[in-house]
Amino acid sequence: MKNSPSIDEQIEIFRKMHVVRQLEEKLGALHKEGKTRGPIHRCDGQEAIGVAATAMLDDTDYVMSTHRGHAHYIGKGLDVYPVVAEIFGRTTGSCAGRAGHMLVADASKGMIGGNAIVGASIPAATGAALSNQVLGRDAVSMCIFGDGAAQTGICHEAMNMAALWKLPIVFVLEHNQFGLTVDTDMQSPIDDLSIRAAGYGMPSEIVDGNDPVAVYRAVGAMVERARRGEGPGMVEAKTYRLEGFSTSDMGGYQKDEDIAAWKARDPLKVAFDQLKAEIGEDKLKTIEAEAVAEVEAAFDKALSDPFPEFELFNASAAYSEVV
Amino acid sequence: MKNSPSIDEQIEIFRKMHVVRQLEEKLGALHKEGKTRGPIHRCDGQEAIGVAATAMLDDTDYVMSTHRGHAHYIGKGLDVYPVVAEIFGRTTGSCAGRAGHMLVADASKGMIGGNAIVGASIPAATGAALSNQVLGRDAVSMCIFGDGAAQTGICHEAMNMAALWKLPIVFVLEHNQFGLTVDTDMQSPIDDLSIRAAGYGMPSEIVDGNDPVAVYRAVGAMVERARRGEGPGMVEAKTYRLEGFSTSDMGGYQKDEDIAAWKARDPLKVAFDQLKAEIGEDKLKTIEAEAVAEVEAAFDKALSDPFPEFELFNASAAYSEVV
Amino acid sequence: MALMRYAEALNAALREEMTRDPSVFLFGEDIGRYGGVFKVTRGLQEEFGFNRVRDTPISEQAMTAMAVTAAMTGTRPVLEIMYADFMPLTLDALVNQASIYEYIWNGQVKMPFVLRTQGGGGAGAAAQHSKSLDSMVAHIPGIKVVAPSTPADAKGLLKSAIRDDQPVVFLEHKLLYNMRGEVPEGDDVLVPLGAASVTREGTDVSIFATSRMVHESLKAADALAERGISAEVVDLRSLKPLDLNAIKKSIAKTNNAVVVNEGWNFCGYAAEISATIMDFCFDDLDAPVARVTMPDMPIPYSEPLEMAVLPNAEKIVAASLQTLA
Amino acid sequence: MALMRYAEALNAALREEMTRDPSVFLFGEDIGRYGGVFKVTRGLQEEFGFNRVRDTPISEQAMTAMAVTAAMTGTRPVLEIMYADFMPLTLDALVNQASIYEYIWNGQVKMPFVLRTQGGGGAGAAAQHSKSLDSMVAHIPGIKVVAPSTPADAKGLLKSAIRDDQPVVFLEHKLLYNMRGEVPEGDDVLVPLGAASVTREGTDVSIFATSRMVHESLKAADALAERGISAEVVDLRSLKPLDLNAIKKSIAKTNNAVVVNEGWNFCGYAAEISATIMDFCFDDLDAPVARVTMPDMPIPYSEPLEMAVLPNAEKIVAASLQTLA
Ligand SMILES: Cc1ncc(C[n+]2csc(CCOP(=O)(O)OP(=O)(O)O)c2C)c(N)n1
Ligand SMILES: Cc1ncc(C[n+]2csc(CCOP(=O)(O)OP(=O)(O)O)c2C)c(N)n1
Ligand SMILES: [Mg+2]
Ligand SMILES: [Mg+2]
Repeated sequence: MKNSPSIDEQIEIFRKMHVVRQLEEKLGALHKEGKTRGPIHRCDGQEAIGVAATAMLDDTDYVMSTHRGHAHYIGKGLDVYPVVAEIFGRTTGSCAGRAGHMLVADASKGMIGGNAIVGASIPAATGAALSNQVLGRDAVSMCIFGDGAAQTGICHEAMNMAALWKLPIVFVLEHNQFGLTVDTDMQSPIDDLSIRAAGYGMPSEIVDGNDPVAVYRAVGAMVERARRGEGPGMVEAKTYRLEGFSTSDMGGYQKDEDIAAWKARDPLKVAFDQLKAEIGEDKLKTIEAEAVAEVEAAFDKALSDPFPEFELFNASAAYSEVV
Repeated sequence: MKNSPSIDEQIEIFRKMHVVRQLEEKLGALHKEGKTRGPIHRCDGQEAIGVAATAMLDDTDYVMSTHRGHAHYIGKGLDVYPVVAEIFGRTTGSCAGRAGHMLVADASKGMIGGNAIVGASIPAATGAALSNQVLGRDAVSMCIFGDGAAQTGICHEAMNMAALWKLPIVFVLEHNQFGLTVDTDMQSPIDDLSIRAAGYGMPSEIVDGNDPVAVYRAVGAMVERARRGEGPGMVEAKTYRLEGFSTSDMGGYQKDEDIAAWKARDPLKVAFDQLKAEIGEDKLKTIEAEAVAEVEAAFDKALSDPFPEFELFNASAAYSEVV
Repeated sequence: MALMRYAEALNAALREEMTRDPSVFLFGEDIGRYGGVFKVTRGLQEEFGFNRVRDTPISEQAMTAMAVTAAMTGTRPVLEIMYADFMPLTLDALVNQASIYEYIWNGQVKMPFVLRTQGGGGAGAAAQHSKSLDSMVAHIPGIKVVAPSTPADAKGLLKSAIRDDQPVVFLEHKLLYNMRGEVPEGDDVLVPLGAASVTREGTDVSIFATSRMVHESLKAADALAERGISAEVVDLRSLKPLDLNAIKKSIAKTNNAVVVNEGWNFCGYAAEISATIMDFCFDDLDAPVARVTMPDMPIPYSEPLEMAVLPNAEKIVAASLQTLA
Repeated sequence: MALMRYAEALNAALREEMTRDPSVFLFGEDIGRYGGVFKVTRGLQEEFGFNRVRDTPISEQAMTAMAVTAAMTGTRPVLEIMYADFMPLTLDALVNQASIYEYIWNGQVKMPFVLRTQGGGGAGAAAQHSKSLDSMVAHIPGIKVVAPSTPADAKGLLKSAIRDDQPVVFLEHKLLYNMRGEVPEGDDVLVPLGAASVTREGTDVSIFATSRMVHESLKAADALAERGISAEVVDLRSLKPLDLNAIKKSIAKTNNAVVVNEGWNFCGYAAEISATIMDFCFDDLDAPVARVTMPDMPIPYSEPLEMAVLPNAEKIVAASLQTLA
């Protein structure tokens, strides 16, 4: 089927999804021990989207992420070690500890940022698509954002301009059923947010966000279209946030039956089932174990790395001479 | 037909449309003589919308307008004299000369403002609808805005909240084919902006904006619905801006054939034709002449009124004691 | 008197004012069922219903614009903006809408709304969730700005803000929500807007501080006392309108001034206090006013970096000593 | 040298820089076919095509955010925001995006974009189209802010701004577009960012002014000269980074200072200049620095009211005399 991932790609997606899940679980455990700093936004249950949606991109393609970006970072090719080191504020972090987990970037991989202003990733990705178009590059840009972000004004402005100028961009909406703690029906009067794409004359598709192959196919088709210069498209991936909003979430509002129902369709299981016939359960379990080991090693290493030393940032200086 | 204007209402709409047209023509003439101050935004050709859309409202209903608000002011029941006096910065103006033509308000009539930040009238009207709902008043709120304003982020945010909370508000989009000087197809990739209402689960209707009866019917139906507590609706009224963007517009971009085609459907003519069988041409010409005379008198009076004297506005004070 | 946390004091103020005046209503993100991310609105949706305590979508720009017109049409909205870092999204509604109408419409409308938000660093929330943009709001004419540093002031100032007929931006601090303090009881115990409070008397140097920096200043005053220096700590509380008399009085006594604010230095709130002192107290000054502020750079995430940029007692002591040198 | 209007000088700068560097592109409302409402971009869409000179929808918020990422991905966008009054709509992109990335990403990206806008009163454009919000942008770390007062500076500063690797907010003034002046010829005649210019030398009082206020200050200096007072007029030009040496040097000579800026007074740009002088020149001052600014109130429409609130030569003279009294 056109736009389907190859088996190798599927295996890599499977592997990365396990890296992400393990990252999230370790962070959860360390938070309980009081060893993390600041709010951390886990994406357990949503791994298929971030990893599969970015799987067909090159390093020259741009991705903009949100406050909940771990799957996007790993999907876009960042190693887990500098991501962990960044989350723990070490000099060895992707941004030398200056950014923190919500704002990780690795420009060499085209990952130009987590963004913790909700909605801000949408014009951000659109601006990168604009610069691709102005310079005539054939790279595309991808924006991954949440159902909460879809209600922001910049979402509308950016999608309108993207469609108006046929910018090479794909909008991937991670519909995880919640804003911060509010259910989706407290945020907008419609269920399927992608119907708004019609208001920009933009194609859209709804997919099962817990199925990495489905995500890959839908997003891949839009990426191809955008790369051919036919303009933007939107994919709405339905999923569920299995953990709290962040490590500071006091919980209590997610329904047990919902959690159970979605856990039964855990994307890790879906990915496993999609591959087991082809490559065998043992092989998959080995891949999983290797992913877990990689993350363990990253934490061990990062947690013994040094903290940065403070230096004034002169580029921000208020006076043109040194004071 | 349900929601049709009565003959008396139609006559009043006809009269007010002439007041507005005469106001615009006088302003244009005085601008040529160098006697106006600041940019003035005429609405020649668009009178049917502002006047007919507001005709079924009470003084307790709220209307928010734009930089191009003359038809809305007169439609909502402001006398032309304080409006003219405001435009010429006199003490006798609706706002004592402090506001200028873009920001006229008369709270006693429910006209709570022209607004020259494009898009800002949309959440503004929504906020008034919110306060109606919170207090349980049965008044409605109306937002009149342009095709340019429809592209702003706040438009999206406000419509989403209005629909989510079923606020008593009607959105009236005056689609006059232009933003400032750009054609509508430089602003958005779709022609009928009201298809976006579907993205909020909100009913919408497209009407001929040069036909006051059609505007009245479509808007009236939405007003009734909103008043019954069934939530917001949107009316997109198609029209054409016959004059430049403002008195500082250097023109040159509006096509002669477009202007001619729309002039042939001048809303004043349409209104005249709709009424002549019923009440006779002579009567209509008398009404027109009276409207013209009223405006002439308003200009004569306003232009000889005094300018205000400056006083510091203490409510803005930076220090809690008098300095 | 009752011992309360700062967040509880705010909650009590909201509950009392909502009970007293049916035109007061709240809206903001996650303020209902969840009670707000800092728990200030806990229990209020249960008590007053969704009509008066509304969870909103993520739409700060429109929400603020809606507060403006809701205020001018008969209600007293109290809007929660989750982080002060999001204040830029509210500024069109404040600068181009809220601040102008009472004057330009020649008194036809009043504008009684409160915008509550919280700012400040120290929690590892990084560059987009740690700022104090005080001067941006204090620059806007006709907008009042208050920043309580104690539970008692939190309650008393919020009640006054809700009753005020002008827009009030109410700046809370994320590190103060858990602070406990005595709060006077009684529905009508207000703290007036526009009045500073002398938190500690002294004779050698006046430290003018805002929000959490009041507590750093008090620590600094202790440290200065150990060196035999008597520092007066003035909690400005009302950033605008500013209590000029309190400033004049303190400087007349000490002849030296240090200003402490957690915002950036350049064009920051401390600059205004320094300039105000220049305007009104120049002849009383023995030394230039010192500013203790955030350096002009983004707020870094990593703990040692964040701690290095935050103003603190140590920096206040150093500035005071230099002023007195 | 060529005699040019301020708007023409800006147009020439844009044309030259676009010719020189294919990564420079423009976007903004009505800047293409219409050439911009102040005609600064006239003819450029014809010459460079839509790809590099784009008319936009009315979407200031997203446009600015797009400039940020376009700048970090290889282009040099020049964005036009039609009125400075709309700057609040751009502030999230400036405060929470543009200003942070170079630092927090540890130098991975540069941020070479220019945001051109125009502000100021005097044209009867009323409360929503006449403001100068200088201090709001100057408060943001890592954002440069320039405000040319002459055609030559307009051209030379805009060229420097386009070549700069940091975001530059470029503040024009609606009443200056028609001003004529000599402009040096040559594609590489730049005016450096960060340097003030002494427009008129003097010995008794230093008048530090920005944008159109430079011309009011020059008129004031003439009037003061008639009274035997020698005023030095310093055009700050670069609001940030600020040319501190120029300020120190001038005050060392005159021992008196007046600051003139068209923004509101409280937390305005003049406050920072006053505070900076406090910080660095206190011992040189004979009298407190005077601020000549807009009163803290909305800008009224009616001509006599608008004229009453604008700073002007007369008010500058009065402030200078009081300083010297
Ligand atoms: C402009 C802005 N408003 C509010 C917030 C606080 N906030 C952070 S995440 C969030 C919810 C986002 O929901 P969604 O976009 O669906 O992302 P999710 O957390 O579900 O991944 C909120 C309200 C913010 N960071 N930025
Ligand atoms: C936020 C903002 N951006 C830009 C402008 C400048 N401007 C004034 S009117 C206008 C065009 C508005 O188009 P539309 O909404 O269709 O109204 P129309 O003038 O056609 O009635 C523009 C760009 C403004 N006033 N506010
Ligand atoms: Mg979500
Ligand atoms: Mg239009």
